[in-house]
Amino acid sequence: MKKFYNTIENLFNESIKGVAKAHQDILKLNPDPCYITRVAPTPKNKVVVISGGGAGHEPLHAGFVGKGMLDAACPGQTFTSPTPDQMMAAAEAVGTEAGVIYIVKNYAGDIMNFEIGAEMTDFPSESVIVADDVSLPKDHSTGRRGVAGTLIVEKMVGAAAENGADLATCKAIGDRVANSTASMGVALTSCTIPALGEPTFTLAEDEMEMGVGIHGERGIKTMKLGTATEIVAIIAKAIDDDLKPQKGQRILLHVNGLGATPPMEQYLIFDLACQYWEERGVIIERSLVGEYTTALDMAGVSITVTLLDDELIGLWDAPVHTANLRWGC
Amino acid sequence: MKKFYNTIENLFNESIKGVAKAHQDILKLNPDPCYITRVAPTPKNKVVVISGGGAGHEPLHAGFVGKGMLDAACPGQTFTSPTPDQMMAAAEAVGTEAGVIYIVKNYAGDIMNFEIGAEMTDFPSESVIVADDVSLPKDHSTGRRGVAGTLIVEKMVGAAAENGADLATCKAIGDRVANSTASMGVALTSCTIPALGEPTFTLAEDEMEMGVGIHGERGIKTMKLGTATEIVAIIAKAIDDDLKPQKGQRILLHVNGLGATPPMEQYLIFDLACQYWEERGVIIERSLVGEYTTALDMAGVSITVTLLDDELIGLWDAPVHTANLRWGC
Amino acid sequence: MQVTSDMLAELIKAASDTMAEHDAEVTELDKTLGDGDHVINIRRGLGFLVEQSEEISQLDWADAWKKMGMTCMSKIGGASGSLIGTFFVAMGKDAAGKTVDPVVFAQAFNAAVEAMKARGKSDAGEKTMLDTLIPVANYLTENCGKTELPALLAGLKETAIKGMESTKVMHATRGRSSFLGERSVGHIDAGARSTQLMICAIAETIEAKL
Amino acid sequence: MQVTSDMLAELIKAASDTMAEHDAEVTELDKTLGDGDHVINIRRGLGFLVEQSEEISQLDWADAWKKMGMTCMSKIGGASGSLIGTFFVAMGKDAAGKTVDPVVFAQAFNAAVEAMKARGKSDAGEKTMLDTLIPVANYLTENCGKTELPALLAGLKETAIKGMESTKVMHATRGRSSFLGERSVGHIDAGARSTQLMICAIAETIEAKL
Ligand SMILES: Nc1ncnc2c1ncn2[C@@H]1O[C@H](COP(=O)(O)OP(=O)(O)O)[C@@H](O)[C@H]1O
Ligand SMILES: Nc1ncnc2c1ncn2[C@@H]1O[C@H](COP(=O)(O)OP(=O)(O)O)[C@@H](O)[C@H]1O
Ligand SMILES: [Mg+2]
Ligand SMILES: [Mg+2]
Ligand SMILES: [Mg+2]
Ligand SMILES: [Mg+2]
Repeated sequence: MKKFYNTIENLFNESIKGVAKAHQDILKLNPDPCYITRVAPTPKNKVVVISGGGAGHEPLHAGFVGKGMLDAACPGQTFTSPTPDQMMAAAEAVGTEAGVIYIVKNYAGDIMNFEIGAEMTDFPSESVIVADDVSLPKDHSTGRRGVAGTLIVEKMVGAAAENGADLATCKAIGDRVANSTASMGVALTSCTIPALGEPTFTLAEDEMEMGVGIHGERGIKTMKLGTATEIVAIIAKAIDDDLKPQKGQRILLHVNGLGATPPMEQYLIFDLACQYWEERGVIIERSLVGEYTTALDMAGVSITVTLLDDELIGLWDAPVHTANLRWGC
Repeated sequence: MKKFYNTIENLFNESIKGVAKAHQDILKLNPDPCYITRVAPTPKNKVVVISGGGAGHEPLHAGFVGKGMLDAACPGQTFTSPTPDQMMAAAEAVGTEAGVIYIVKNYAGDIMNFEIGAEMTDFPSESVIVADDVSLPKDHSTGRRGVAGTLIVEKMVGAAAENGADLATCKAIGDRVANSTASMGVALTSCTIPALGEPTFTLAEDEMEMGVGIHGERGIKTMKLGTATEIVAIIAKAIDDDLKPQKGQRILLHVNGLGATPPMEQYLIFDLACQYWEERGVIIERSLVGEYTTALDMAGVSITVTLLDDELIGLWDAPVHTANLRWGC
Repeated sequence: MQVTSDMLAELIKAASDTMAEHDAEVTELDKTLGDGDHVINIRRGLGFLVEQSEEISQLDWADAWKKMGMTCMSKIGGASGSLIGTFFVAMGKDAAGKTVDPVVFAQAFNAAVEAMKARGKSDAGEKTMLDTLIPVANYLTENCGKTELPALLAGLKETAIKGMESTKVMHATRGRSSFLGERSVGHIDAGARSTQLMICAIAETIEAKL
Repeated sequence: MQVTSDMLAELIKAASDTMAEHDAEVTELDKTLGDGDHVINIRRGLGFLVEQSEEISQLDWADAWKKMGMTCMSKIGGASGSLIGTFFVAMGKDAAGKTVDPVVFAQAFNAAVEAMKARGKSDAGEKTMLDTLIPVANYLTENCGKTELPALLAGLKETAIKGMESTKVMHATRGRSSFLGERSVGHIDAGARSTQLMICAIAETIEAKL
C-alpha cells in the first residue's frame, strides 16, 4: 500500500483538521466527539440537516456543510459508521426547536447508530434513508444501499430547510427525492483501506465489477470489461428499469468518479449517458460530473439519475455555499 | 490498462463533448480545430485570456473557462501540446482590440506551438510563461516546468482582465504572479497514458518519486517513501528556498491532487504544510485543496505557494464562475 | 468458585488478546463478506475497554456492563459497535439492582440478545453474530444454575463454536454481507466468529482459575 | 535517375511504415527520457500525410513541402509537431519559385534546419532531433551536386545513423529530457531516432529504384 500518512491510526483525524483549516470560512470542526458544523450560526427557526457516515467518501459529507445544504456532518472512521455520541453532540450544537432531519445512507451500521443518536436527543427529529443503489433488487432483505444519490437528497432537503420548510415538509421532500433517485456503480479496481494495507479484492486485467457500492466491496457481478458504451448501457438500463422515466421526463444526471478514474473518463461516461437518455426522449435538465461520493482510490464511476419536476429543480438550483458544491452565492 | 473508453483514439474527443454538455451554461466547444470558449460573449474592450495544453490534466484548462478566468482554452491530445491552428482559431473566435494574453506552461512543445499561433494572429498579444516547478534549478537550460501554479496565474490574470486591466497590465500581473509562485510534486505511482497502455515508470512498494511534473514522467529523485511529515518538509523546504517568504508574509497555499490520491490524504498534506509554514511565522491567507492540475491517474500530490499582497488577494477573491472554480457569483 | 466483576479486567484482556491473535483470519472473513473493518472496529473498542478495565473492575456487574456498553457504542462504530453497545447496555439495565448469580446472568444475557435483535431488526439464521449469541443465550437459560461451572463452560464454548460454524452455509440477509446474495454462502460471518472467539477466550480464562 | 515530387506518396509511405515498424522501440525511448507520446504524435501526423499523399504528389516540391509542413504543424502536436512543421514550411519557403535540383535541395534542407534551430532555441549537442538533422544538413551541403546518387544515399544514411547514435552519451539540455539532468545520459533521443529512421527509409526507397 502506498499512501501519504504519518500513522494509519491518525490519518483520518489529522486529515479532518486540514478540511477544517482549508474551509474555515465555511465550516468548523469539533474534534471529539468528531463533528463538523457551519461557522455561520443556524437561524433559530430553521430545521437543521445533519448527515454523516464513514470516512473515505470525501467530499461527502463534510464538503457539503454550509449554507443551503448540511448544518452538520458526523464522519466515522474510514468506511465505519460514526457513533451515536457524535450525532448527539452535533444535534446539541446545531439543533433548533424546528427539529433535526437526519440523512442516512442505508447501511445497518449507519441506520443503527443514527437511530440510537436520535433516541438520545430531545429535539423533534426525522430521518430520510437513502437507498438508491439499484444493483440490488428493491425487495432486498435490508433494502438497497445508499450511494451517490445521497448528495442530491442532501442538496434538496438542505435547500428546503434553508427556505424555511418545516420538519414534516423536509421529511416529505427528502423521501420524495430519495424515491426519485437511482444509482449504479462499476469498478475497474477495488480500493485499499489504509488500515488493511491491501486492496479488498482483485480483478483480472480484463474484468470489471458491476454494481459496486462505495466501500471497496465486491459488487453484484464480475464481468468481462466492456466498452464505455456497453458499460453505460448496462447501468442506464438498470436505472431505467427502476425509475421508468417517460418521454419528456426531465432528469438530473450525475456521473460520480469513485476515486482514481480521471475526469476524462468521467466526462466520456457522462456524454454516453446523455446520449442514452436523449435517444429515449428523456431530457437532461441538470447535471453534475465529478468526484463527490468516492471510495478512497477505487477506479470506477457511478451514474445517478433523479426525476425532476419544477419544485425539485428549484431546490437544486437554490443557492449553496459549501466547500464542494457552490453556486448562486 | 483498465480505463473506460470506446476507442483509445477517440477517448479525448468524445470526453470533451461531455465537458461541453455538462457545463453548457458556462462554456461551449468548437470541435475542430478544438477549443473551448465562454458561452457569454466577451466584452469588446476586454483583454482576452487564452490558455491550453495537452489533455490529461483536467480540470485544467477547460474547467477554468468562464467569467473571471479564461476566455478560451485549447486542449491538445493527452499530454501533447495543442497545435497553432487551435490557438489561432480560438483567438479569432474571442479576440478583441484590447488584445490577447496567452498563459503557457513552460514546455518546449507548448511554448513553440503557442508562439507559432500568436505569430499567425493579428491581435496584439502577450504571453505569460508559467515555470513554477522548483524541483528544477532556476537556471535550468530550458527553464523550469509549468505545473499547478498555472491555475493561480490564470485566476489572477483572469480577474485583472475582467476588471478592465489593459494588455500591458495583465502581462505585468501575470509575470508577477508567475514569479511569486513555486510548486513541487511527489508521486507514489506513475500514470497510464491511454495510448501507451501501461504505466510510464514503476516504483517499488517503498519508493516515491520526488519532484515529478504532471506528465507521468520520472521526477528528480527516487527516494524511500517517507512519512507525510517528512515528505511535506522536503517539498516545503524547496519552495521556501525559492520564494524565501519572511515572517508575516501572507501566502496562498494550494495542495493539488495528481489524480488517484484521495482527498483524505490531500487534506493531511495540507494540514502538515500549514503547520510547516505557520511554525515559521508565514500566514496562510488563502488556500485551495483538491484536484485541479492532474496527471491522469497518478497517485501523488503537489504543493504550490504564491506570495500574496493586497492586490493579489483582491484578484484571487474576485468573482469567478467556471466549471471548477466558482465563488462570488 | 464464583465469577465476580473484579475479574473483568482479566476477561477484557482475554477478549482483546484473542482478537489480536485472530486479527488476520477474522479480517479476511469481513473482507470476503463485508468491508474488512470488523476487527479494526472491535479492537479499537477493546483497546478503550482495556484502558478502562481497572476502573470497570471496581464496579458491580450492572454498572460495569453499562459502562462497557457506552464505550462500545461510542468507540467501535459500524454495525457491530451499535449492536455490541446495545447488548451490554441492555445487560446492565436488566441486571440493575440485582445480585448477579448464574440465573440472573442468563436472564441478562437473554435480555441483551433480545435488545440486539430489536436494534438490528434481525434474528437467528440471518448469518450474523446473532447466530453465535442466540444459541448461547438459550444454552445459558437451560444450564445456568443447574450445570456446574466446569461443565457449563465446556458446553458454552461448544455451543458458541457450533453457532459460529452454522453461519457458513447460511445465505446472508442482514448487514453488508446480504449485498452478496448467494455469493455469501460458504463463508463464516465475521461477527459470528469474533463473538465466538471472545466468548471462548472468556470461558478459558475462567477455566484456568478452576 | 532524378528524384521528383511525384514520388512523395511513396516516400511518405516509407516514412510511415518505418515508424510503424519501430513503434515500440522509439516509444520506449520517449518513455525513458520524455513522456512517451513521440511515436503517437509522429504517426498521427504521418497518418494525415498518407491520406493527403496523392494530392501532395501532384504539387511541385515547394508547395508539397509547405503543405506537408502545415499538416505536421496542425496534426502532430507536442514539441516535434511545431519543429517538424517549421522544418517543412521553411523548406517550402526556401525552395519557392526554384527548380529543385540537388544543390537547391541541400540549400532548402539547411534553411529548414536553421528555422528549426530558431524555433527550438536549440543547436547541436543538446540531445535532440537536431543531432541527426544538423550533420545531415552539413553532409548534403558537401555532397549534393558532387556525389552520385547511390553513394550520396549511402553516405546520407550513415551520417544520419552516426548523428542519432551521438545522442546516446549526451546530457540533454532541451525538451523534456532536459528535466532528467544527468539521468538523460546513456539513452538515445527519441526525436533523433525517429528522424534518422525516416531519413533512412526515404533513402532506401530511392535506392530501390536505382
Ligand atoms: N442487522 C444486524 N443484526 C445483527 N448483526 C449484524 C447486523 N448487521 C451486521 N451485523 C454483524 O456485524 C458484523 C459486521 O460488523 P462490522 O464489520 O464492524 O460493521 P460494518 O458491517 O458496518 O462494517 C457482521 O459480520 C454481522 O455479524
Ligand atoms: N527545443 C528543441 N529543439 C529541438 N528538438 C527538440 C526540442 N525539444 C524537443 N525536441 C525533440 O522533440 C522530441 C520529443 O517530441 P515529442 O515527444 O513529440 O514532444 P513532447 O516532448 O512535447 O512530448 C525530443 O525527442 C527531441 O528530439
Ligand atoms: Mg464498516
Ligand atoms: Mg508530449
Ligand atoms: Mg465491516
Ligand atoms: Mg513526448
